[in-house]
Amino acid sequence: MDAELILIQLFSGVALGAILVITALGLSIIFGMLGVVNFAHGALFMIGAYAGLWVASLTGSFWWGLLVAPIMIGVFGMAIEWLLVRPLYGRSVDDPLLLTFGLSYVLVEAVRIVFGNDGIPFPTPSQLTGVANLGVGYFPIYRLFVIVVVAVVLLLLWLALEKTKFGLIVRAGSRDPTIMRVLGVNISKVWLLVFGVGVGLAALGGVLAGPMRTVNPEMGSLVLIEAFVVTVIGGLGSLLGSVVAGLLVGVAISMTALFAPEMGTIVMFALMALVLLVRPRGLFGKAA
Amino acid sequence: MSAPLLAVENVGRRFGGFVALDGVTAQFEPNKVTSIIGPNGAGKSTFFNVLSGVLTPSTGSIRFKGQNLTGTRQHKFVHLGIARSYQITNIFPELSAHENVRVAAQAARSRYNIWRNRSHFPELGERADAALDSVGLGGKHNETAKFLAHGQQRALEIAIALVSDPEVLLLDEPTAGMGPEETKDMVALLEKLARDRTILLVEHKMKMILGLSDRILVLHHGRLIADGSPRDIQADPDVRRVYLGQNDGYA
Amino acid sequence: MAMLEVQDLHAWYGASHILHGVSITVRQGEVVALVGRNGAGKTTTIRSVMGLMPRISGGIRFDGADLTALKAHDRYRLGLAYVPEERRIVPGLTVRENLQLGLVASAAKINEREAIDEIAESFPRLKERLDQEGATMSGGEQQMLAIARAMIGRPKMILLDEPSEGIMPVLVEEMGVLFRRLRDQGVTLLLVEQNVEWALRLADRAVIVDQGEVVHESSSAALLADKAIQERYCAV
Amino acid sequence: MERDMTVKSIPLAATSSGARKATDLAAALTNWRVLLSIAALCLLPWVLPSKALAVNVLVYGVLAMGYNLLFGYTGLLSFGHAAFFGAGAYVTGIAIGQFGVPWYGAVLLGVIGGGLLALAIGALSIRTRGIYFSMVTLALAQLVYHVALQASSWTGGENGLRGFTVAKIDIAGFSINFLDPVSKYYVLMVFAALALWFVSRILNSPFGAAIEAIRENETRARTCGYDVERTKLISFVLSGLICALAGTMSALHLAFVPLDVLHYQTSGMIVMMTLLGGASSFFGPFVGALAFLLMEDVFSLWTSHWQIIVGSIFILFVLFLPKGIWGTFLARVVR
Amino acid sequence: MNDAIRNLGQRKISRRAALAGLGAGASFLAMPWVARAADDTIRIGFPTPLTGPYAAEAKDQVKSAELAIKLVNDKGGIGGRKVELLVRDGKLNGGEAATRTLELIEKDKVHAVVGALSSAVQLAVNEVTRARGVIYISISQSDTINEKKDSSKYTFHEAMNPHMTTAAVARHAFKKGNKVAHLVADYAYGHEMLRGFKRAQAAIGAETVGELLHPIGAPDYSTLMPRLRAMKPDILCISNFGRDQANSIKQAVDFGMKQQMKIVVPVLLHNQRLAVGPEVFEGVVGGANYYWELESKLPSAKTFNDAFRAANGGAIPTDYGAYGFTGVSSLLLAMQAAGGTDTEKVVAALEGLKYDVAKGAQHYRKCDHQSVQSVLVLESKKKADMKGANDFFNIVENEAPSEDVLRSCKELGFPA
Repeated sequence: MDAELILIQLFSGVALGAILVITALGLSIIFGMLGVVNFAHGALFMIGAYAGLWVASLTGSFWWGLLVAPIMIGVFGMAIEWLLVRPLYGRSVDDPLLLTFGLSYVLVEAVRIVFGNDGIPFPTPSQLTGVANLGVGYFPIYRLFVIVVVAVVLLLLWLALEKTKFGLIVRAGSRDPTIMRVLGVNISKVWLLVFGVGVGLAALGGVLAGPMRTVNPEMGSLVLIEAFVVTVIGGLGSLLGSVVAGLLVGVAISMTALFAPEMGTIVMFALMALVLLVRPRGLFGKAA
Repeated sequence: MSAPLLAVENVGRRFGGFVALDGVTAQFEPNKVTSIIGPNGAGKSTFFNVLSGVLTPSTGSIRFKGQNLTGTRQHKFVHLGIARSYQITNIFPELSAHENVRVAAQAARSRYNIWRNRSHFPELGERADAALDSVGLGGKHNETAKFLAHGQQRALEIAIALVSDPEVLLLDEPTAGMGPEETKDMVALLEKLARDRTILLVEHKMKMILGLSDRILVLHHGRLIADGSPRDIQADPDVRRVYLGQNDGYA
Repeated sequence: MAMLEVQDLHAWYGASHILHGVSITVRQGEVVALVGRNGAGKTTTIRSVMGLMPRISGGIRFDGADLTALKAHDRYRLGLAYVPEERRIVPGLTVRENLQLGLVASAAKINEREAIDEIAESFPRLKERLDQEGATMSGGEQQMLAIARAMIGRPKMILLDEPSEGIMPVLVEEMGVLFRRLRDQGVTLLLVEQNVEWALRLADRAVIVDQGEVVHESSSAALLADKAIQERYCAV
Repeated sequence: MERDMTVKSIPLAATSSGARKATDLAAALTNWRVLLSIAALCLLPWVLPSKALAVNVLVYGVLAMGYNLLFGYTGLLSFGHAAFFGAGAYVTGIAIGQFGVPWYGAVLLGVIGGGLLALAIGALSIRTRGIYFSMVTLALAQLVYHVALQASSWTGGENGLRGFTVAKIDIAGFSINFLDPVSKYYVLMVFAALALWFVSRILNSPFGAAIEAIRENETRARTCGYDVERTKLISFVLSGLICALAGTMSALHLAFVPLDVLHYQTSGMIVMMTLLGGASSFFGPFVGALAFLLMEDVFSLWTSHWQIIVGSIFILFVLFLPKGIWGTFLARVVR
Repeated sequence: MNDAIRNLGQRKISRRAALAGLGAGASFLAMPWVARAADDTIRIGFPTPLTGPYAAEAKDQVKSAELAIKLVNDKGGIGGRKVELLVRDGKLNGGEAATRTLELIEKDKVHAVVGALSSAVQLAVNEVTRARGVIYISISQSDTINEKKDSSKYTFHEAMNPHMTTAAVARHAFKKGNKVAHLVADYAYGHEMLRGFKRAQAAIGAETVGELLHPIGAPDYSTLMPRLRAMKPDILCISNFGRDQANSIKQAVDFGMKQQMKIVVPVLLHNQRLAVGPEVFEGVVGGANYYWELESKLPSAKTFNDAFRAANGGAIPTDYGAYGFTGVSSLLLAMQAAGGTDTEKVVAALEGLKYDVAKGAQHYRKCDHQSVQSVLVLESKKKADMKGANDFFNIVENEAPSEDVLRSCKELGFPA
């Protein structure tokens, strides 16, 4: 095994991690602010991919799909919060989880009805096809693009959270919703928007994944589990945790691929069990 | 003066950088009522939580009948003979009053028994009945707890603590949220209990405290600033300062 | 003119009936001290006014508007600010950010930078620490920050829950000066206090609450002089 | 967001208010619950469209009942109970097919196997709280799924475990044809009856009171002197044992263990059944299993998109009938 | 954006038409609630995964199975008895399929069972039918079911198995001295395909330069690509199925593998090619049991296609769909030969049956009841070469049926 292979493998791990980060981020944001575990996250990821495809087919451009679909599905997410999740605030913390679990059934089946059971081709946009030579090996240009998009999204998210008024409200509101209320902030509206952003991120993950994977109604089910594992490792509700854990899992899987690639999925779960043993709240989780 | 039943020695508790309880030392003798007073944030709740094992003290030790309790897990306190009630009503809302108390009674024994029927332990039911009767809930045994009136819920709260037949009873604002009539009933109950039990009481209703207490401890900013009979406490200049607010060199 | 009118206010926590018909009127520009022992219902009264109690009955009017149907955030936008007992400086946020929170939803058009500069002049202790994490400061500094945060949106009235609690005397005095200045600017203050003497020296009028009811109302000077009433409702 | 205690009620607790007759009915339902259940189960194969469906009601009823011990009575939302169901099924199948263990021994081993797995997963997950607990149980159960997939020489992997058909069951000199659907149903009903009796026993025992107390108010239960963590773990293991029994029943019934028994979708189905029927009620899980399986049966005849109907109904239950079918019946009709 | 995307709207419409076509199936589905009068109808159970990822294939199977029934009924049935197909949703779950099969046998008293799409479901159904002595024609690809351990007197295997397809594909695609890398799904079916390839490889003299296993159902293969590339193979053999196949081929293409090596799969799937598009699949070689284009050379294929088109609004039968037709047809032919539904007689008739219903001559081998049949080797077309919406593949080889391409009876554990 040469050093070059290990290097490219490390890079593959980071790239895979970037995809895991984008799938986990929306879940983590919603939990951090609302305390809701969105079990429909995977289904919304899938719907995002379909929406991206649909918009792309209407406009003839992948870029519109990438831009519009997350917003569209984000708005749809706000409708979900308003209609279904909001009535459950103040009830058992289990209830939103159960509700979104039921919702995932409905969403997946609805897509099957509208788009059929087969997958649908989601071609890589022509500007991003082909491979690039990284010096240590070849890597698809589209995946490099995904890494860039994830990095940009993380940067924008960071800027939005740290540098804007709304970000300030979100940061403060996730720690102390009551004080926000007495300072004039309608926290319900904030929750609505945050839910929309979280769902929009899931959809963005779906659109980005579309050209890498096949687009089909079941594409979200494993994503949900991956997102869970990443957020549990990172610490529920910690955005930094999601980022670090996503990269960690990606690298762990790619390093495993050097020795026993068939263990890729197990490694992810084993890593989680290990973290739980050592730090039950996850790497960046706050004590209760 | 009899030997202390419960003694705390230099007990302190900090949360991060905040010192909630700062080196409190006190002894409690059997069958006496001791009230703990002090303004908001004085450390009364922390003191109670330390005494009932909810919190482990950061410094100092707690001794009960000569045994060091520091670090003992919370659920063991009641087995040893220290029971408590809560300021905010803390009962089992969906269970009947009787079940509330009986489930507390069985905590001392047969906790993990899955083979016997609950009815095989009639003495638990009897003790529960007795505890309910003693707090004046005689006619309410089968009432679902959440449907009881507030005062009755407070009484149930005490019955739950009482049923383990503790030597030390820690009562956190037993009359919180009560009207004058209910308060009167509660005071009568406490007077009855005080005959053969060591009671530690956190309360705000001054008349009641002065009437009931053998002794009063005053906490302020986590420190014990006064310890004495009600009369001594009323006259204590430090206490007056805390309550009426003449300024001094406090930090 | 009455800035705040509370009429026959009852409040409950679950089954626990805390307030039994409290009525208080605060006139515009007035400083009123709400005193009484621990657990008397002072905090519950101002929490009710701010819209933070799960269940109340009775009437609350503020500056001519009926508050009873309004949520807490709408009350703030009408010009009613609140400094909670626990101060609630948001952890992880700097002093500046905590101050900004007071402006994010304020109805008044206020230039953020100017407002913060202005506040920093009034609170020299905060000025030095604008970029420090708020929750790491001392209790007194946090209290100052909580008050500054409530002031920055230029409210018509501020409800203060035990501002002197746990604070060095020198700071308590500073705070007194500040409150007087606020009153001079026409801001109405309702002050819940356990430090009776300090509160009475500061306030125009005093209301004593005991066991969920108003038991005494007078000018603060009169109450300051009436040791018997003080003993009865405030002392041990 | 505070955990609201009113969501999960104990509908069987007697009240002094309400009509006397209704109270008598509630008391009778409680006192005779095991016999009533068995009587209902005796009739089941003759009212359902098929015997195989009736057996499934037994299997999933026991499964949901075991789950309910943890979810309904102890107040812990596990999303990983497929692991114990699957463990029971796999151990039974492996014991019969690969070691020639007689069926009763295999059932015993299956239950013990499921219990040991529950002990391991419980010990890891019980330290976490609330939603964390749900996610951790889910993820650990998925780990079990993937281990079973990899260990194909034992489990048959993705192909499923087979080769352990039990054709007849010999008891006390009698030989019962296990391929006959009616005989099979009543043999498996004996298991279900044992499980019903066992759960009723637990609920009636002091331990049953303890777990309800923990569900109602964990803080107070601890103050009363309960070792909450230990009690939860015992409850977790007992729940796992019963779910493992359901697994062994399923293995005997189908003579096949599909890998899908371990998938999180199975865990989700258990949760749905329990909630539909009514968590924290004795009859609820069986009612839920029956309702769910019938629904699946009926709707999947109408349309291959039956999941959209089942999912919508589940959403409506969470929103408007959190007590489930039986719990609502008790609250509205019996009281 | 390519045609597939622009065609989205049209696809929807055709799908609705397809669903309408399923109406007939749905009417059968409503039957279990009706008390079944004792009649002399011949009932054939058909468990298939109508829900789940392979629902499209399953619906194709139902359509073509119904066609087989209809053709026989149009001719007056079997010995005057009508034939009825009882479709049940197995949900791609062995437990569900086994339950549905139990219901079919115990309640609906079916005379035989045909169906199952995945290996696991097939084995579950087989477990139920063989214990109860019910005829089962399995139509899912697997080597396992040929082996003695899972075999049954009553079970017949109409679908090809990995051993046959890999051998045919390898004979066409591998040359002596080729370097072959394998990417294999880590489960029985994947291992079976790998075994088949390696065996054929040894005979041809191609060298294995590496094998990588991947977890079944993995959505991402990027971490495996650098190692596969480093092996510098001439041929990349991808031994997996369905979504895994689509994902792994797509990602191999993304990583530029196709420029350096040929991609070969054991089975080319119509629906995956549809789902991923022509660009990705271009030049990929794989085996198949059926491809509609056979009609240009084979009269039975033409007859089948025409009947299918007529019944389904012009749609063509797909590879897995065709199994529904060939499987049910072989059973019906045997029943005709046996003069009814007597199990032993039908089994004997199946064992002696020679049939050509859609894909050339076929017969069931005696020992393992494997259908001996021709194997197609297909190559996916360039988009520019496609003559119609369904013109996916070139038939590059049509291996004649021969028992020699199967594992020997002895090898499978049967007495010689």
